Amino acid sequence: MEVILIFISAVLVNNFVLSYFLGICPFIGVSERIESSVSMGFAVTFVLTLSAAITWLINNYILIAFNVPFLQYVSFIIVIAALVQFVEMFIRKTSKTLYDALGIYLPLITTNCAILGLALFGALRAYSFIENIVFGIGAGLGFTLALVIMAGIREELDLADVPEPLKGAAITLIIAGLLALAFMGFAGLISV
Amino acid sequence: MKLFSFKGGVHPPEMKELAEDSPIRKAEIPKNLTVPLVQHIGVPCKATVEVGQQVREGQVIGETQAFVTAPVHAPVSGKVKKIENVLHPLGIKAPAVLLEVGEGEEKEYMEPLGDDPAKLDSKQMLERVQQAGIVGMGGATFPAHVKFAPPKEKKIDTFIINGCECEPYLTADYRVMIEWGDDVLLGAQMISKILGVERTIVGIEENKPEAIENLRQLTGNVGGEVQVVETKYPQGAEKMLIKALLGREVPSGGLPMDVGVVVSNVGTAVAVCEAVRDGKPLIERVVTVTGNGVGKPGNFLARIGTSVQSLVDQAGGTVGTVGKLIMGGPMMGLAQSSFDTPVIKGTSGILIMQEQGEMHETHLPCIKCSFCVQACPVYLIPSRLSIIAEAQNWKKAEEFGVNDCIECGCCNYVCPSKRPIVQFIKTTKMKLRKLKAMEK
Amino acid sequence: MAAKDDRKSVGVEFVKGFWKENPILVMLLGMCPTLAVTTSVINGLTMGLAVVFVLTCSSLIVSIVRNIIPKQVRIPVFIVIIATFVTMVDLFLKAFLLDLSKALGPFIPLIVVNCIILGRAEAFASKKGVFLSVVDALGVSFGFTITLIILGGIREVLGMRTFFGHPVLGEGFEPWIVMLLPPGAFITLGLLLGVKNSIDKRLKEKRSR
Amino acid sequence: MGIAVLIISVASMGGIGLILSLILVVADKKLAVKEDPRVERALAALPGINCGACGFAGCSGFAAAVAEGKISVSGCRPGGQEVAAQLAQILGGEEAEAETPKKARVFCSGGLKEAVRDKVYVGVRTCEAAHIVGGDKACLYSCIGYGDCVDACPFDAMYMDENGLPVVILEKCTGCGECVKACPRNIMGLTDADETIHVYCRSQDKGPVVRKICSAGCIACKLCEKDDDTGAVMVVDNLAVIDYSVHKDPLKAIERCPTKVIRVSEPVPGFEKEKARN
Amino acid sequence: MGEEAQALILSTSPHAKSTDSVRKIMGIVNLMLLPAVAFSIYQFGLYVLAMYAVSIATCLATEYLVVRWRKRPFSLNDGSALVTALLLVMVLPPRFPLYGVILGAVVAIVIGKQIFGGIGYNIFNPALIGRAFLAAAYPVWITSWITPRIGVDGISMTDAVSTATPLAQMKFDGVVAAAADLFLGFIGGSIGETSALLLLIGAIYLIVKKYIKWRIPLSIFLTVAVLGGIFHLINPARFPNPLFHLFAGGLMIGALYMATDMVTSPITKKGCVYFGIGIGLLVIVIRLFGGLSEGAMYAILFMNALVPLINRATKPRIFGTGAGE
Amino acid sequence: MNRRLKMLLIMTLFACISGGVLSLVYLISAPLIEANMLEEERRSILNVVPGIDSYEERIEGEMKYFECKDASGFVVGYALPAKGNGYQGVIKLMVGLTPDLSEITGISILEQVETPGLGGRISEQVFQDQFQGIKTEPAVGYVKNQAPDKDTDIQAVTGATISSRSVVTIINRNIVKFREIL
Repeated sequence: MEVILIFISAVLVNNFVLSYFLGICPFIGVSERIESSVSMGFAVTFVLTLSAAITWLINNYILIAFNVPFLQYVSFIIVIAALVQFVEMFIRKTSKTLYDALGIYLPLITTNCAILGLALFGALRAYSFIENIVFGIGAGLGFTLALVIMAGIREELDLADVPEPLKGAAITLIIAGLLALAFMGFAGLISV
Repeated sequence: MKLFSFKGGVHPPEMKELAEDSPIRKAEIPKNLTVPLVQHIGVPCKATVEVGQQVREGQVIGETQAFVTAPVHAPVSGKVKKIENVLHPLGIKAPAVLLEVGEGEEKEYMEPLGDDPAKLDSKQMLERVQQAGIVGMGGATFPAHVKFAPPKEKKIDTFIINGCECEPYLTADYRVMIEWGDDVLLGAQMISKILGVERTIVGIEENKPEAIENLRQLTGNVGGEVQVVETKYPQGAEKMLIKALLGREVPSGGLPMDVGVVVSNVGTAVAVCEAVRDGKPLIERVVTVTGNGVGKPGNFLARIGTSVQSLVDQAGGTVGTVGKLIMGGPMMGLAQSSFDTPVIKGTSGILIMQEQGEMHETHLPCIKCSFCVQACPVYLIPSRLSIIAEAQNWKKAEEFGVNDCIECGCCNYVCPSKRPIVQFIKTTKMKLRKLKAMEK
Repeated sequence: MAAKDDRKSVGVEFVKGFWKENPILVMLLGMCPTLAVTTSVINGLTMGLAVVFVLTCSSLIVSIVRNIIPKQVRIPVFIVIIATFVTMVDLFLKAFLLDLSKALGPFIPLIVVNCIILGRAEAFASKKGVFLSVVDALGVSFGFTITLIILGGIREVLGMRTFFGHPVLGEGFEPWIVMLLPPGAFITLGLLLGVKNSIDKRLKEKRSR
Repeated sequence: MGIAVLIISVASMGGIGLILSLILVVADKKLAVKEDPRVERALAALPGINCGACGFAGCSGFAAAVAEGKISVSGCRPGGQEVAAQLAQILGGEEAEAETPKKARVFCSGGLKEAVRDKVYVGVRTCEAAHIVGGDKACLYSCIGYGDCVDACPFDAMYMDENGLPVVILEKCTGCGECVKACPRNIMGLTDADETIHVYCRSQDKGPVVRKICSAGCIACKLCEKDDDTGAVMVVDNLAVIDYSVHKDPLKAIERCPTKVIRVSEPVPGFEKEKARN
Repeated sequence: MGEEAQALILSTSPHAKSTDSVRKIMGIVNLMLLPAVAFSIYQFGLYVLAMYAVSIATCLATEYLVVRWRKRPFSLNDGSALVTALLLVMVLPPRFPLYGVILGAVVAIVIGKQIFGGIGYNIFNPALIGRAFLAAAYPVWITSWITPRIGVDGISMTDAVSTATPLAQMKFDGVVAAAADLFLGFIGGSIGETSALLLLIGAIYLIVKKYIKWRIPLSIFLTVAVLGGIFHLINPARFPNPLFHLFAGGLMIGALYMATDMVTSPITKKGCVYFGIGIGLLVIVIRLFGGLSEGAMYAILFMNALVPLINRATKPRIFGTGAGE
Repeated sequence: MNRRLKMLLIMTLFACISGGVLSLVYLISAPLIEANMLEEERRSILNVVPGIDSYEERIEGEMKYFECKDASGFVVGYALPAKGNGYQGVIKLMVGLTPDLSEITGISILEQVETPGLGGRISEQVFQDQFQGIKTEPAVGYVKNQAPDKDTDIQAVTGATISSRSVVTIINRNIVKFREIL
């Protein structure tokens, strides 16, 4: 039950993008086309899940075990950075199709706040290993959902008569605000 | 009786009552005729006569060597006054032969081949169709002999005579079916013979009971079937008619022959009949002159090259302030800028509309009501297409199937924002063609 | 020639971060903290100052060590440097300003992945001299801070009727709570961007005349 | 305690760093993929922070796009102008300078004042769309006047004057030819800067027809043909045409032109100097 | 010869146009809202009339200003701003402060509509954006209800007895109102949402005129009824019956007038069905498991955001392509 | 090979330096942070159980609580840290109880992420003060929009029923658990 709540919360109620403001840069950058946003979303989900697992291990078996919590940020980020770089190289070498669909989005992810944010939130909330992974998947899917919806809207707006100064990032942010309004309907889903 | 139909389409007011009861009348021949040398899709003709030359009715005055072409004949006997560029109904400047009608009644028709389809040779008939300069008379003006000689790998099993006349106002085909039913069916049989098909269907819209009745009776004698289709625009569009009658879908970018069908207009059938039976080339056709802008709407048998002005004068002249002069029907016809434009082989009607405020209305943004999506007979998303075209995103328009549009105008008709969707689409198609040409 | 340019451009490098290369409004970087912490001016200010510290220090270090780092590990090493300073800021806040530290929550550590810092480190500090890098870092981070203050100001005034905790709008004004929530953050920043763009456009038009 | 913490943290960080760099080193060796050297150099010049602000998937995506010319070198926001300059250098934009600059010109003189409008056009206000039905001017060879060329100009080098005709600002015109492509009636044309005399009409209508519908059209009177003895000016299809291979500026031809459609063109700014230098 | 003929009008085909226009459609929608509007004034008093007036004035003024500022053709007479103004008030509680109405109206027009480029381009229903913004800005006011027909004559804020909506009662107190009362509208709730009957009458006319896509409300109602029914069967004590779901709260007005907003609903038939099912599903989820008592508004907003994706997914097969035969 | 070795060295070196520097900073700041935390805990305990002199942390199974004593060492109450789901996320609070657990001596909301201005108002003193003297038998309850007439009831924050209900539920649930332990 707890796991389901964590999942729903991460996808809908406390959507990473729309209520925690995590991963805004790629959210604005890669939401122009639906195809690329789907790929980006899955790449992020993949990395989020992976790093949820690894940072949990580091947190519990190094930081807490040796009582050096202050190394959290440094160790998390270096692991994430190296990990992403490695996965990208690996995919690139092994599968061209996978790389084209997913791999090329990987470099974008290192500096995606969502990844580090997830690691930090997970550590802060003291989730169990399974919970942390579910949290990672949920957050990733929530990110994907927001990204794909935004891409759909932006493709639509491509052809609209949006006021000149608002074109681009400005209107994207405002739509994100309206999406956040719409997502507010899910508030309370976790307090059953 | 099952009513055949297709998905989509619209029901504009029919307005056929204006001219449907007026029998076909031979139009007076004006003193001067302007015979354009471009009267079909394909390579234009070259004049075979010179200025000052005397010509006889039926004599070839324009011809080329290309396959997809149809010769042009002198509609009357007289003298060639000029050969120059004139305003063509398509809104372009095109070469034409200007004739001054002479005294003589001499004709230069071809040898009649006979009137019994069973005894006729199909090769000979096909040749005759070509010599007679017959084109699709529903408006498409595609050379008929090309249509009747599909490549060998395309097996044709059905020939359809298109008697729908789904365009509002127009009654030319209707009158032809009532008055010249024999000729229509004879022509149909000849074409069937040329094509070597077993099945010949005449498709007529439900709102023409008299025509249905007449042809049903006549088919009793000569064979062939008459089928009733729902009264709905654009029932007369080839693809829609085939879908309605046979349930077959002409593939995107393909032709009816790709699904084993050939469709011809009733007018074409009559022309074929006359060419084979009487040796008469295509030099006249039935034209409906109608609309609230003319005094006495009616149906006229007019020589090719007769000016619109002359026909309008015979139909009681104009009434009120004329807003639009349209060649063809209101849904797909072309607006003309001058009463001097001549009748050509594809002119099925002349529609004159009094000026109305709506004619000057400008369009609003699309409100996505989806009326057009429901109306589109080829299942496009016209609303989106028009927005894409307005934003001049040509590539995307191609993705959305702009080239599949048949320009029937249903979307435009229903649009509450009064968006000129068809114009957007036509522009896009033109632009795409231009871009393609440039790439090469 | 390079030296001359350098001296002349110190002022330019410093000022450009405020408008022409404002990290938020022009470069669209560092959006996450911008949106998350600007529920009040004080939060925005703290965040801004934290970024000033981290960016300046890491630019300094990066510009010093830039020549000895191999290309392949550039990013990991830079991130480590940045993360180190961020941890310092975090510990400092926890030790002296616990309430603020709580309010900013995980967004202080998230400075690590703030694209502004890595961006400046990479684009500027790793290529220019020490002094210019620091100037550039200061300019950009103060531009960032000021934008945060403006955004925080708008949201605090409309959402809580206060500015820096002091009531500024009368009792008659019912605060719009939505301004403190995510939708308010997105919409305000979006409109702010629009305002910036239209001012730019007008300036450009004026200049061309 | 202090020392212990120090040692533990140095050790754990060192350990993590070592392991990760080992992985990366191995990966670098085993998983290296060859790339277009230009992409690689472009990538090296980029900030490498993969922020995604450019809309591409990371810096490598951007680098590839730049190398292919899909996006401008200034597309990197964090990099700013410095990076843009570097990229430009890497891509080596040694564009071959044309010997004589090309400039766009408007070959129609029938504006609102000169051309007769004998019909009312209703519909989309673009030339391309109006061209389908013919626009509202009587002359079918005339400028339609809705400014497709102005919209197409990427350099803001055109505007519509109050007479409804487009005007090229020669200083700004780069001779890219976008306006020529945009015009459905071939009114726009590219000319060499050293061609100083042009026929500003495209009508192939006969003289009497032109006379009726436009006061500034070529009526094919052939006076120019007679006056210019170099043979550079000829009337073809009812329209005067200049053959620049024969003569670049047949001045005499313009003297008696009754409708002034053959004119000395505005000089191309900055061109005279270059000509003198040669 | 051609000289004396006056100038003919040139345009592309078709030359015949249907009589529908944006203005006519919006006008009829406005007209069909009137019965419910009148009933709401009768029920909640003159204060509500003041709210309508303020909302209409603000919407029209805002639209006018924005359109003028953007130098776009005048769009007030298309009537869409009026629809927004009416709908906005209809989904607010009966004693919502007037300055709140003004704020909501401005947000609806500016952020809900004009920011996207005006009529036809907006992604979300403007009235709902206004309402959602107000719900987030004034969460207390938006959940303060009064009993109808009490203090009818009054226009002050204090004379009315506060009460909870049937949905809130269901959610927090487990009280389920009678379906007949709900249907006729003798219950508390937002201004225009109370009488399902009057809303249905107007909507049926619009469906007959084909001005609203009937598949949307139908699929919403079916989904809500089926899902509501299933939950009711599972646990009748905790979950109310499907009739209650249908007639309570903003479902009627939402499904009939807001989800069917042409601009923000899918353009394909199949898309409309998916859209409706999505809304129905979310309404039930939010009502039964969410923190809010009413989810119709958020459900519609959320599905609005999905419309571009739905349209894309249900893009019709072009004639003569794919598995046609 | 040389280049790769350099990669290895540099990265390890920087990681080590970072670890070293941070541990130094930590060593300096740790006592301050520790003190900060304790002070905060102390404040919240004093806040919910008034008039105490000292307290002691006890851990019983999964439950942690503080036994509060007056100057004479007599147990005058318990402070119970509790947490649970609110409307938006987790609410953490401290409940003060009389020794027989029949009455609440006070509560203090430590952390919450409820809607600012709405559910967030549970952090306001007015709301928290209501809990003083509330009886826990049979259970704490809440009423809406009116003054409570039972001695077990508090008044919910207007418009934020769920947040208020969550607080009450968290308190009830933890008191029940706590009873079993004692």
